[in-house]
Formats: sequence, C-alpha cells, structure tokens
Amino acid sequence: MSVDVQQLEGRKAMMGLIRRDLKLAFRTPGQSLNPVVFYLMVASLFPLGIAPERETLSQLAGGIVWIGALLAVLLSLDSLFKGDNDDGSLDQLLLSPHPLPLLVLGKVIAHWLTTGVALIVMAPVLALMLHLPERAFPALMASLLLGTPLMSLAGGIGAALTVRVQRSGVLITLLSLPLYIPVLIFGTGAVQSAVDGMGYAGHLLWLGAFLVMGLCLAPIAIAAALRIVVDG
Amino acid sequence: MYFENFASLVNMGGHGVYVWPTYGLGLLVILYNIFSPLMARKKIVAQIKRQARAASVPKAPSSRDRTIKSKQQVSTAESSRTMNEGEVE
Amino acid sequence: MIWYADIRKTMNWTFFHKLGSPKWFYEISGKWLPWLAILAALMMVTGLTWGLLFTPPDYLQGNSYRIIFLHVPTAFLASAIYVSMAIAGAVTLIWRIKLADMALKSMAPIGTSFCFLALITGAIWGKPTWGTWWVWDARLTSMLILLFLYFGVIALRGAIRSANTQARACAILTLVGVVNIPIIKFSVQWWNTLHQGSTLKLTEKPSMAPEMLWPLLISIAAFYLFFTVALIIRMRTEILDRERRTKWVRNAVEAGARS
Amino acid sequence: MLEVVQLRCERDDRVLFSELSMKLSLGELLQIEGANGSGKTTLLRILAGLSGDFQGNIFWKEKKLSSMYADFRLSTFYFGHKPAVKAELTPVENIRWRASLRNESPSEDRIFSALEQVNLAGFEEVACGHLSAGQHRRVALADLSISVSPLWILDEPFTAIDVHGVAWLETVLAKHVKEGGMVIITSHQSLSDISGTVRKVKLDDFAGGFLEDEFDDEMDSGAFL
Repeated sequence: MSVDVQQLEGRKAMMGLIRRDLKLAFRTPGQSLNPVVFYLMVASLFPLGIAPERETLSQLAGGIVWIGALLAVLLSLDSLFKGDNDDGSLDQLLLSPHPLPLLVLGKVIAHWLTTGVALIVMAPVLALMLHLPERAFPALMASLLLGTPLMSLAGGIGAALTVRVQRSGVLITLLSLPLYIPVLIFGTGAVQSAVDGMGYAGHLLWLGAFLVMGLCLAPIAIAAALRIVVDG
Repeated sequence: MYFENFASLVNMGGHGVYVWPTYGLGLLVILYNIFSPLMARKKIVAQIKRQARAASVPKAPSSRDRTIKSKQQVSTAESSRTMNEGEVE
Repeated sequence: MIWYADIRKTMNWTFFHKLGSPKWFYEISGKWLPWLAILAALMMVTGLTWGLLFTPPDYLQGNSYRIIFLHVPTAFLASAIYVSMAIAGAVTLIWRIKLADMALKSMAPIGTSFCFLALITGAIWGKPTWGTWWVWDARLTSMLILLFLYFGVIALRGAIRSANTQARACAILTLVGVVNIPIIKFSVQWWNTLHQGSTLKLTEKPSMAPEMLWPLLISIAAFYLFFTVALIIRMRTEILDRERRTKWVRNAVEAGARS
Repeated sequence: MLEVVQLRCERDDRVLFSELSMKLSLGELLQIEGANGSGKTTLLRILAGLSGDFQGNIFWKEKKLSSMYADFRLSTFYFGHKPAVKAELTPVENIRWRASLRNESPSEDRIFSALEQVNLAGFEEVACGHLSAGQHRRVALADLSISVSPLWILDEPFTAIDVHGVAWLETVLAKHVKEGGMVIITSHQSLSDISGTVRKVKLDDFAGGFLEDEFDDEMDSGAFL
C-alpha cells in the first residue's frame, strides 16, 4: 500500500456520505415517513385484533411496541442500497479509495438516523395508546435506543446480499429475522421487567454488548457482501 | 423383544399413535434425501446426452466463432507476438 | 536445491489441485458410495429396531420416549450440518474451491429436511408428555430459528443467478448465521428460563440406562453416516450438473448409459 | 502504469475474450472497440477492479492490482453506463459527494465553471430530477473534467451527448492525455485522433468460441470458482 494513508480522510468521506443521505431523506419526506406511518398502523392493529381493555393491553404493550419497531425497520431496509444500485452510485462507492466498511457504516448510520430515530420518537406515543405503565417508559426508550441501530446493522447484511435481487422485500426479512431475535428478546425483556418493577440494567447491558459486536462485525460483512454481489 | 405380540407392539401402551407416525415421517425424510438427488441426476444425465448428441452433429463453424481447440494449437509465443501491442489503425 | 523446491512446489500444487478437483471427488466417491450406503442402512436398522422394539419403556414417559431415537440424532445433525456448511462457506470464500461450494449447496436441503424432522418429532413427543402439540421449549424454539436460517440460505441461493456470486453470497450468509447460532441459543435459553422455568427439559438426555443409551448412540452414528451418503449422492449430481461441458463427464455419462 | 497479461473472461458459458494482453502508460488513450455484447463493459469493470471474475493478471505500477487497490482507486475515475447522479440532489451537490468519495474537494467556483462548460449554466441549483438523462450524463462529465485522477476509465461517454458536447469532451480528453494522463474508453464512433496517441484494441480479435467445446481430458475445468 504505497499511498500515504494520512492523505485519505476516511472519516470526512463517511460524514459526507451521511450528510448526503440525510439530505436525500429530507428531500423525499413522503418516502422517509413510511416507516413511522407503518409503525403507527401496526401498533393500532393489536387493540383492534385482541382487546381494547386496559389490563390485557398493558401486558402486551412492551411486545407490541418493540415488534412494531422491528417490522418498521425491516420495511425500510430495502431502500438501503437499492437506490444507489439503480442510479450507479454503488459503483462509485465501491471504487472509492476509502475503506468500504467505513463508508458502509456511514450508510447504516444514515439509515438509522432517518428510520430508527423516528421510531424512537414515535414509540412513547404508541406506548401511551397501549396503556404501557409509566415506570416502563425509560426502559422502553433505552432498549429501543440500543436496539434500532443494531437492527439497521444486522439488516444491512441482508440488504447488501440482495441488492441485485428484484423483489427482495420478503428475502431481506427472511435473512434478517434470525439476527433480530436476540435483540427482540432482550429488548422486550427489559420493558417487561420494568413493567414488573424489577431492574432492567442487565438486559440493556446485553443489548449494548450486541451493539458493540454489531458495530465491529456487521460493516465488514456488509462490505464483503457488496463486493461479491456487485462483482457478479 | 419387549412386546409379547404384534397388537401390543402397535398399541405401545397407548403411545403407538405418536411413535409410529413419527417414524413414518422419519422414513419419508430419509427417502426424500435419497431419491430427490437421484431423480435430479436422471434429468441431468438425459440433458447431457441430448447435448452430446447435438454437439456431435457437425454444425457450420461460424467465422467469428473460433473454437478453443484451434486457438490452443497456435503456440503461445507466436500468438502473443501478434497481440501484445494491438493493431495500430 | 532449486529443483527440489520446484518439485515440492509443483507437488503441493498438484495435490491441492487434485484434492479439490470435482473429477477426482466423483471417482473416489463413486467407489466408496455403495459400501457407505450399506453400512449406514445396517446401522440405522439395528439402532432403530433395537430402540423401538427391544428397550423397556421409560418409567416416566412410557413408550413415547422411543421417539428419542429419531429426535436426538436429527437434532444433532441439524446444527452439525449448519456448522459444516459454514466451514464449506469459509473454504469457498478463502480458497474459492468449487467443490466446497458444491458441498455447501448440497448440504442445505439435507440440513433443512433434518431440522424440519427434528422439529416435528419434538412437537409430537411433547403431546403425550405435556398434552400440547407445540411447546415453547428452549431447544425447540432455537431449532425453529435454525430452520429460518436454513430457509434463508436456500432462498438466497435461488435468488442470485450467476453461479460465482451465488456461491460466495451464500458463504457469507452461512458464516453470519453460524456466528449467530450461539447467540440465539443463549438468548432463547435465557428467555425460556425467565418465562417458564422449564419443568422437564424435553430433549434433556435423562441419565439413561445403558440399554437405552446404546441404541441411541448407534442411531446417532447411523444418521451421521446416512448424512454423508445423502451428501455424496447430492454432490455427485451437482458435479454432473456443473461440469457437464467437460469431456470426462461426457464419458462418465456414456459409460453409465452402457453399463 | 497499467498492464494486462493473458486476461480471459467467461460469462454464462461464453468466452467473452481470452489471452488479451495490453499495456497502458502515461500520456496514452486506449480505445476499445467491439460489437455490442462483445464484453467491452465487462472488460472495463474488470480493469476498474469492480469485477474479480477473470483469469490472468492485472498490474498497476508493476505490482499486482489486488495488492494496490487503495492507490489504484485514488488515481482512477470510472464513468459507467449509469451516470451515478442522485435525482433529488442538485448538480453541485452531486459533484460534491462524488468528489468527496474520491478524496477530492473541489472549490465552489471550479464546480460552477465545469458545469458552465457542459452548458448547464443556470441549472446548478436545480434538482437533477428535473433535468433530462443527457443532462445527468453532462453533470458526470463536468465532474470528470475537474477530477485530478490520472487514469480515466470511460464506458461509452458519448452516448446521449449532442455534437457540441462531443467536441468539448474530445478536447478535455486530449488535454488530459497531453498532461500525462491515461484514458481507457469504449465508444462506437472513432475518436478524431488529435494528439496522435490513440491506440485501438479490437475486442473481436480475442473473442473465444462458445464454451460447449470440451476441455481436453486431463485438465478438467479446474477446481476453482
């Protein structure tokens, strides 16, 4: 590697990529609000489907809010790399001298900022609608704060593998769900133990551990997947 | 043999209705794993034979379409001399 | 000493090349297949009939425990096959050996069938002991998630057309999956103990009396052997399919037709 | 600088080209000609390092390309079929994010002057979604003209460009080559040979037959993907 690496400002490029994607998201509000609207709809289906009574709902609230967030993130994964692939920007991404995992991490952070944060802001509203006990709100917010970036990271692998597949919506779900299950277990576990008045620090620590692991491993897997799929 | 007669073997103290279907399903899975590749093999062998027959019928070699064999006969040294600089139009 | 290095280098290379070449595998497996098949069949018959007919019923579960001779081997195989798929995937990615990808492609359907069988046998076994067809037991739930992982690999294999990309994409997915399996097993275990405090762990091997343990060990070995036989059959078909343009396949097919 | 030795590429049972060897050094323009589907785009993607599905070797600065990727990509500009321009962003923003990916940060007025040269004056702040496909390509060409990468790999840059644009692009290429740059270009129309350093490679000379010809017996089709 004869190029002197100091000259390469990878971080600046990553920040530039994040700014670009955020600009893209704000320029198409209709599209980037989809996950939030979907989240609201899914959460309001459960009272209709199960029972509007306060007791049953408050028991289910933590699970519904979490599963709704999970499905909303799954829904938005399709557009993570597809947009770039369709207009040729993916080739430019792969041809950049900057390390691809770093750029891919930028893409995932941008995806989280546009979908994950919106879901986190939406979650308390839904929790209120579903009569989640007040004492569980901090646990809900903390667990979502750790969980949603993890879901963007894990889902990114599925999105990268299927970037050149036509109707890949269901396939991404199939590839990402097994990776989401531990996150869901510890996320809802935290909310549930908060509802029962017990401590939930352990759950959050586990989620934090998974997040750190995801931050280290997922970008490498996503970059490798992109190089392989685009090469085809 | 633990069971005295055939009837008690089938009944298995009331649990036969669970055990035997399970083993039936197990047999199905085993047969699937043996015969699905064999059937696929039969289909592929038929295709290969058809291709072999089609290839053996001498088709007119199209001009642009030089077969690999003729290229290998050309010695590498001789072929690389003509190619390394590319023709300058 | 230079000529020595050359010989050693070429020797390594040809060995490595030969070891990985589909033609070599096809011939060797052709010789071994019949013997392995007979041995597998024998062991399976002895193991299962011994377990089904000759062992006394369990004092607690009565005769329904006889399903263990089918459930435990397939449960072991289901995760063992996925791990070996991950190894084949790693070999495909690192050394790009075609044979490794053929193994990966052939193992997927076999693994799925055994995982499915393990799930169904576990569920049926739960009925007499707990009265319900499906119980969210830790192992059954992780087996269910493993089934999703298998479906993911097969679906991705079908979704990508070019053989080269397909191979390495599935390799990546399998590796990601295998890293995930312990995490899933741990979190499902943790989730299960939290909610249910499992009464009788369904597939926990009770300290088995020797006359139950021996048929179980034999049937486990029999199923592993059967897996190898099924894998060899599938890989030979896969080799014929992928190497159909080569002359040795043509000759093999003609020879097959004549004999 | 860039050398290709015995390159062979198979796609879907068809040998696109085989035993292709060529060299490209500073101050040269290489035009690759061939019928549609003869593998021009595939060859360019292989040279750009986007595709690894080939046999043979590629050297950059006398070292294997696979060990020099960062240096190679720092000095390469790739112009593909699709112009890689985001519809929601304005031309200026598009050029800025493309340049930042190439570790370049051109100044504001340099971008504006480049856009003016491709007569996109007045469209600088208009979202590209409102511009035509031809104008999208011209945004990418404006980015090309201000790029500092010595090696340009251009795949059919002249399509959907009007006569005025073609003339302008040829002057840009000539200037780049005169200043010691390198260009690999595929195009149907023959380039007016201004600087006299245009070399042509006819891909049909290296075309291979269909793959159904059997390989000879010993060497089965190899153990590797």
